[in-house]
Amino acid sequence: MKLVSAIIKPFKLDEVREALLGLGVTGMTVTEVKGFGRQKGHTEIYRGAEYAISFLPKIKIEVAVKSEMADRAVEAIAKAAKTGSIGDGKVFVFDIDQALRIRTGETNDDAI
Amino acid sequence: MKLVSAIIKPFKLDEVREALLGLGVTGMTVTEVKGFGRQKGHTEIYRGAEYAISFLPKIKIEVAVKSEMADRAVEAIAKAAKTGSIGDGKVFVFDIDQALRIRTGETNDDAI
Amino acid sequence: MKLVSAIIKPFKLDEVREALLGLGVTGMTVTEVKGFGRQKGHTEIYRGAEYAISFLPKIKIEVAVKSEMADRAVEAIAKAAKTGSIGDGKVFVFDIDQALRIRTGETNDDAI
Amino acid sequence: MDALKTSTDVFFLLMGAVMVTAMHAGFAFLEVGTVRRKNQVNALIKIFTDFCISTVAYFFIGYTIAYGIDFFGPAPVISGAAEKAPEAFGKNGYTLMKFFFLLTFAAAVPAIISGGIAERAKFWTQALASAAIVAVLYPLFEAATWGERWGVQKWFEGTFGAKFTDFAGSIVVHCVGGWMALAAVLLLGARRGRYRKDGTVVGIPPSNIPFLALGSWALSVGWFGFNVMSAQKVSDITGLVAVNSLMAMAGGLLAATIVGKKDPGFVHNGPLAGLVAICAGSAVMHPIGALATGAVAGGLFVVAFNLCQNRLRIDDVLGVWPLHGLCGLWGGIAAGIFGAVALGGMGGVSFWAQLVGSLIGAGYAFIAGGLVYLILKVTLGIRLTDEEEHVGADIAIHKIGAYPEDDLVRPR
Amino acid sequence: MDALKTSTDVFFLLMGAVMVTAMHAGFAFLEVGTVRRKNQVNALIKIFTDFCISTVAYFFIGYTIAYGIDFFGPAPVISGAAEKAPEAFGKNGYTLMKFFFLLTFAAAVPAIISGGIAERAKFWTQALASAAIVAVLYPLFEAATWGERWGVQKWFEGTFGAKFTDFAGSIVVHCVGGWMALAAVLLLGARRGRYRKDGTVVGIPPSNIPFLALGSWALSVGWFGFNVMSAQKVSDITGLVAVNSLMAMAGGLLAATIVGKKDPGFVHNGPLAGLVAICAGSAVMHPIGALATGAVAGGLFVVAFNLCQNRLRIDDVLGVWPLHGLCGLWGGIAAGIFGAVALGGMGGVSFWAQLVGSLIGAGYAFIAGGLVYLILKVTLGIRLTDEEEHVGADIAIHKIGAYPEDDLVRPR
Amino acid sequence: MDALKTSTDVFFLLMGAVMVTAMHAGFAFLEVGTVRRKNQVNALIKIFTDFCISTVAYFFIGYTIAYGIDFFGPAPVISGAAEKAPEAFGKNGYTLMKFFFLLTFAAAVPAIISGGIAERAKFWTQALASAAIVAVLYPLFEAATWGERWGVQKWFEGTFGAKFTDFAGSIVVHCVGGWMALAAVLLLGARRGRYRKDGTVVGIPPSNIPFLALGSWALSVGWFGFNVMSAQKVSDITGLVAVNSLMAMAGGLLAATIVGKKDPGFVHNGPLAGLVAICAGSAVMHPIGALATGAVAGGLFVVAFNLCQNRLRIDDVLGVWPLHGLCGLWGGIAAGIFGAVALGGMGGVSFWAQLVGSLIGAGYAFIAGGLVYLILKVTLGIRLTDEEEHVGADIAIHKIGAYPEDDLVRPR
Ligand SMILES: Nc1ncnc2c1ncn2[C@@H]1O[C@H](COP(=O)(O)OP(=O)(O)O)[C@@H](O)[C@H]1O
Ligand SMILES: Nc1ncnc2c1ncn2[C@@H]1O[C@H](COP(=O)(O)OP(=O)(O)O)[C@@H](O)[C@H]1O
Ligand SMILES: Nc1ncnc2c1ncn2[C@@H]1O[C@H](COP(=O)(O)OP(=O)(O)O)[C@@H](O)[C@H]1O
Repeated sequence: MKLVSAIIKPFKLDEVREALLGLGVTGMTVTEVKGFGRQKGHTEIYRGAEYAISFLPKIKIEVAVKSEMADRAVEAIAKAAKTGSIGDGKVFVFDIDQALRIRTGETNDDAI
Repeated sequence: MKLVSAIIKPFKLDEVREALLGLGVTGMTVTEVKGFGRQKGHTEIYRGAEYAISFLPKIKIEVAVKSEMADRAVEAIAKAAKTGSIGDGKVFVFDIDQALRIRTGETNDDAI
Repeated sequence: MKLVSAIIKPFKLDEVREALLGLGVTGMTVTEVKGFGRQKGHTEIYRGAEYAISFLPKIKIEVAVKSEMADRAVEAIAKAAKTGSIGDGKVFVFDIDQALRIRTGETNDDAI
Repeated sequence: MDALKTSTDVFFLLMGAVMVTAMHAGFAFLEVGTVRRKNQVNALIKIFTDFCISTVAYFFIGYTIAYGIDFFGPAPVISGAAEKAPEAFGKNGYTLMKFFFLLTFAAAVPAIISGGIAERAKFWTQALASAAIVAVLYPLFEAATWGERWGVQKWFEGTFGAKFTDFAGSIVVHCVGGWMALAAVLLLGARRGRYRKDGTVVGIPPSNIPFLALGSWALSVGWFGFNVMSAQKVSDITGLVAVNSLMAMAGGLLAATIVGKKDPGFVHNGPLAGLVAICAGSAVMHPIGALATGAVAGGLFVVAFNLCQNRLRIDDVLGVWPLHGLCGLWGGIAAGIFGAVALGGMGGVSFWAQLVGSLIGAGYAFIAGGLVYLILKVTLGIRLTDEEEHVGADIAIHKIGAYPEDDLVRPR
Repeated sequence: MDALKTSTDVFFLLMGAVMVTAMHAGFAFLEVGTVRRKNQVNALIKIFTDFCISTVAYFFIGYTIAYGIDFFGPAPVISGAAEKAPEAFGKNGYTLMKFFFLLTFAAAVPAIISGGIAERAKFWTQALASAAIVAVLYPLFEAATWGERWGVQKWFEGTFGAKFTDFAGSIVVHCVGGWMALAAVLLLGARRGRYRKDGTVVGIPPSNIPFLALGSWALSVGWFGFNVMSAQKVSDITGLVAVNSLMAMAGGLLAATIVGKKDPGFVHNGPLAGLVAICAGSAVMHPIGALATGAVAGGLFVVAFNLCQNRLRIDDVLGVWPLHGLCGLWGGIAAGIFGAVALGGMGGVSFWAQLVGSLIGAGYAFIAGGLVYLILKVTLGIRLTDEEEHVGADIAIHKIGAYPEDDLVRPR
Repeated sequence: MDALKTSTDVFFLLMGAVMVTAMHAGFAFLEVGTVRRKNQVNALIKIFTDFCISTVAYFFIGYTIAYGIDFFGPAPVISGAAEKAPEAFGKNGYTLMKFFFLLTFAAAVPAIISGGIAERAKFWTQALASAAIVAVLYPLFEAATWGERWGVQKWFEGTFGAKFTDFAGSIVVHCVGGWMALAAVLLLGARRGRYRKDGTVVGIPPSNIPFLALGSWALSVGWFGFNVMSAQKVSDITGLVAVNSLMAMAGGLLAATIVGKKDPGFVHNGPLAGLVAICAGSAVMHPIGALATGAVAGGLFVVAFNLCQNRLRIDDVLGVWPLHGLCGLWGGIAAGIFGAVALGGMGGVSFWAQLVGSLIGAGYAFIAGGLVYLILKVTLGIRLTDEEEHVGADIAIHKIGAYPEDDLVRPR
């Protein structure tokens, strides 16, 4: 199994979710994160003092898939999350050693 | 070393923590995440407009353990986090390449 | 490629970021997490009832780097994040299977 | 001259009514800040709705019970504008204005109860209880004391040499509200997870101290209308009532701050404790007596709250029984102590009259409140289901949380 | 005696002015709570700035149009302190005080509009529109009705047997504000992403129900100054106005709670709907008529808001057209119904005068507001760019968000 | 007639006292919104506690210093109810009421200082400083000016041909508070991390703009009680004071909005700047002079705040020295300019008397405040430890944060 982990722009979340559901994926886990990269933050000003907001809000989507599905998942995410402008984000894929569904005790491929 | 990463129901956090402490684990890291899966969200209504809350609040617990301990950790988590109803969550195990304790510089098994 | 994942004290974030930038790293992703470990939490009291705050606020920094850079990244983080007192945190390194930059479609080493 | 007097009286009472109405916003925010996030919307709606239900109940029934007058005649008559309008209505709609002023007191009773039963009471049954209390149970006691009906005050005068004095309602409003709340809280039971099996308390943290503080400020500021305007006619106004209220407020806060170790929950209830206690005797005490009365109330609140929460295991969310029930009781009695000429007071009060009257008030309220909530409990049910309580009153009852944008982006 | 009367009048109007000024804080928080987090700062600044711009506009131009008097003479003259000050200024600065009181009404018009055009209007063009409305367009209608200028009221009296009655501004203030807002909202267009291509609505969640509730309370409490002090002289005060306002508020809340299924957005707009509707007839109705007027308004608001949002696809963020435009219209007409002697009212009103006057008010406002916003649209532009709307008015206009510390730590 | 007059006076002062008490809630929320989340609870408790400590200090000592009268006699005497009560107490507890009214002014001084020393001052030493200031240091200056004691005003009259005019306290309250705060802030030192080694400022972001705005609104609305009721008798009321306050508020906001580029911190302090400046001359200026006075103050605040923060490196958290100290000073002087008959004013003021009196006020306050805080610094210490400052005053002093539920679930 693989864990596909994508950092995307927050407003793309719904589209990416739809794309994954379209592949038959049934679950995913989402985290609010802050990203630092080529896309630059902005400056806020309050009473004459400046605040550099260097980290930008991003969303991390993690989805565990069977190994053979990983490529398709990466592709689907990349397609749905793409705007073409800086800051679109990254997709990383990791190996999963073991998986377990807590409710049923099913393991590995059956668990996801 | 292995990283055991579990997605659980938030109100189970204390029990899972106790279970891990019972195994001799001394540290863990917890993240608030949102989960999408078989367990369905709900709909809120405000002044005649509907809002679908499709992502549900979940907690991700990550705990780094020596390889030989991974199975017991998975088991302990699964037992403590189980309610038997949909949405109980998953446990994933990953390989850790290297580990380091920042304070002391200890590495790998000594670091966790 | 490797994913270097560090749990650090929140007020060290800026220094760690500078250290990583100094190595030529161009991006990273940051998550607010809660840590449990040797460093103990504190107790709050409200109207005669106590609340144990056992989890402490921590920051998780994730940075994907080329494999040959991993050691230097770990070292740089450890140096910048160290205060020498309990709770400084950990650095873990994971293998990345694949990487993709969404905007351009570049993959693996080119993607990070 | 008389015209100016009457119209100034109406103006005077209006300002009182407005200030006490603003106190209801204070009740709402005190509760919003104290409950958990998942029950904030319900706290807000409950207080405002119960105020409006009280308005209707007191207009059609309650005021008539308390003062023997009704408002079913045509507008020119009840407002005193018609030439031959009965004197009882006054000119310039004085009696209507008085109705409004006194309604804001009556409606405080459900608002007090609301704070005790928070986070687990059903919405419409609570609304029904409010209606019953403001239409009938509260006015009965009001009639006997302020309304001077049925010879009760005559009996006090005959027996103790002085009427039962409750200038602005330590007993009539606060003590009655607090003891009714106690009955409701006991019948309702503690919130899920409030006590462990071994009986020790589990802290349920408040959501928002600034909102709680906002509520405390709104209540404290409005209270000057509650007390001073209880003179009901501008000619009877006295700076003494204002300063006594001020001193009791200060005493309450300072004592609660010290005894309560600067805990924000205690600090912000301290002035309220002092103000609850000073209502009864604010027109008869010396300011230093008022300071003492307030200080005792502030300390009493802290001690009684802890006792109630940790020992008696009564899950009174905001602590309305210690605050209104016990500090109110103390206030009724304190009027008989510090009102005495020997202690620099104005005199004309009897310690025994105060003690007996205060205890009757507490007892009556506990029984009357108990009856209402018991009947509702066995008929319609007064408590949310476990599932509803778990998801919170906001989603369960109102289908939306307090911060919908936030919930959509980051559900908790 | 006369001196005391005048000074009490000034005191009376002062309290009215203060209460209605506090209502503007209510407008601000009602909007803060309803908009998204990224537009909260702008909501706050817009309301306060427009209030101050209105002050200047009404002082230099507006009041003179409405009442034919200006304040350019020296202070001793305009305050009536000088021996030979013209009577029109009154003693004790009475007319200045009246200016302040009526300004707080005038400034309500931009505050009403603000709620409709929220989250996408440009800052300075809106400020300009406020100035134009308060300096000229609102005072023109005010002159014709309250100012009794140009024989308009004479015409009503001649034609219908009674003047057009609008005691506290259901039409002059609320209906006018609401219909101007409708014009502005239509010219501005819906917020980005508000409607799908198929025309169905996308819910845009409010950010903060407690702030919304705070706004509702501030408005409701202050409203008693709006209505009761509209007597303008303490000798004309009547408890009837106060109690009618109270009953309409209660009716509005209860109806909105039931029809709106306890939705906090409806519940907290309900009392406002009732109060908007009672302004016109608060001095002529019976309290039970007021209860009915308020209840109809509360229900009307819920139904009209849904219609407006889901069917007509008008993106009126706070629902100010249903609230002020429609409930105001209903209030103008209701004064002609429940004011009748047959329904227990004080009489002296004509249904037809009310109907015609109310419709004229709505029509005038729609056209006048349309003109202002049309001219601004084609000249300076009234809408933020898409990019600005996306990042939010706070960052775009004010360079900072509502919770800067939070944003630094956890940008959203 | 006389009876009605006195009782109306008491009513009048009561409303003033209530409004200024509400301003203290404004001080609290202005500070809550400006400080970081970890210091919000302390801001709330500090303001409320200091108000109550001030009450006690002013009752037992301060008022007697300022006006030479004490309240240790029995209640019937000090309230004027007894037949032979000395005239000085007035009827209907008038003098008690006046005490309350003036207390709310006195207590503003610690509230002002509180905003400057926020986020790092110790709790009980600050409480002690408040007591000393309100019991002694403030009343001394008050005695010399408003109390007309010790021939100081006679000297002004003899020297400059007019008394030193400070109708509602630009100097007596605000300037004194602001310059005492400056001394305290200097002795306390900047917050940890406020300035880099090279002296450049590090922005410390405010936590909550809506709370800050709420504070600004509460202060602005209550200020009409501060100014208008400073007449102290209803017969001396004038709409001129009300409208001048309004115009200065508008001028202050508009100037601060423009000079401050719509920054919410500047916008919401603008009306306060205008109102601080108008206190002194509100009874003598023409409204257009008041507009100008307010506008200068609004601009002055923005410029001085930036200077103070970026150049002088004074870490005055809320900017109370620019706001109260400098705008107050300007207000004292402005009364001597715009009060002149030549500029449409009422006359009777001397520019030189105003200049000298204002400077004396600033100088006295800086020295007196400096002494108090210096003594406390070398004895008990006035500053939290670094560790306490780091975890925040809430946890360090009150053992709980502002959002306990949130902290439990998601500690920051
Ligand atoms: N080396 C990296 N390791 C981890 N996350 C990264 C890395 N580089 C970029 N990111 C994440 O991807 C996001 C987008 O990257 P950025 O460089 O701004 O644009 P792009 O993906 O278009 O090149 C960043 O905000 C950050 O969250
Ligand atoms: N394929 C997946 N990848 C990552 N996280 C998942 C995946 N499937 C489920 N999850 C996480 O597990 C949670 C529970 O899953 P769900 O399908 O609702 O119930 P269950 O675990 O009982 O089958 C989800 O809310 C989500 O956070
Ligand atoms: N076994 C572990 N697995 C995952 N995270 C851990 C583990 N042990 C510690 N941590 C994280 O590291 C943080 C610091 O650990 P702690 O034991 O407090 O101090 P130190 O790192 O100095 O030994 C913890 O708060 C937690 O977030």
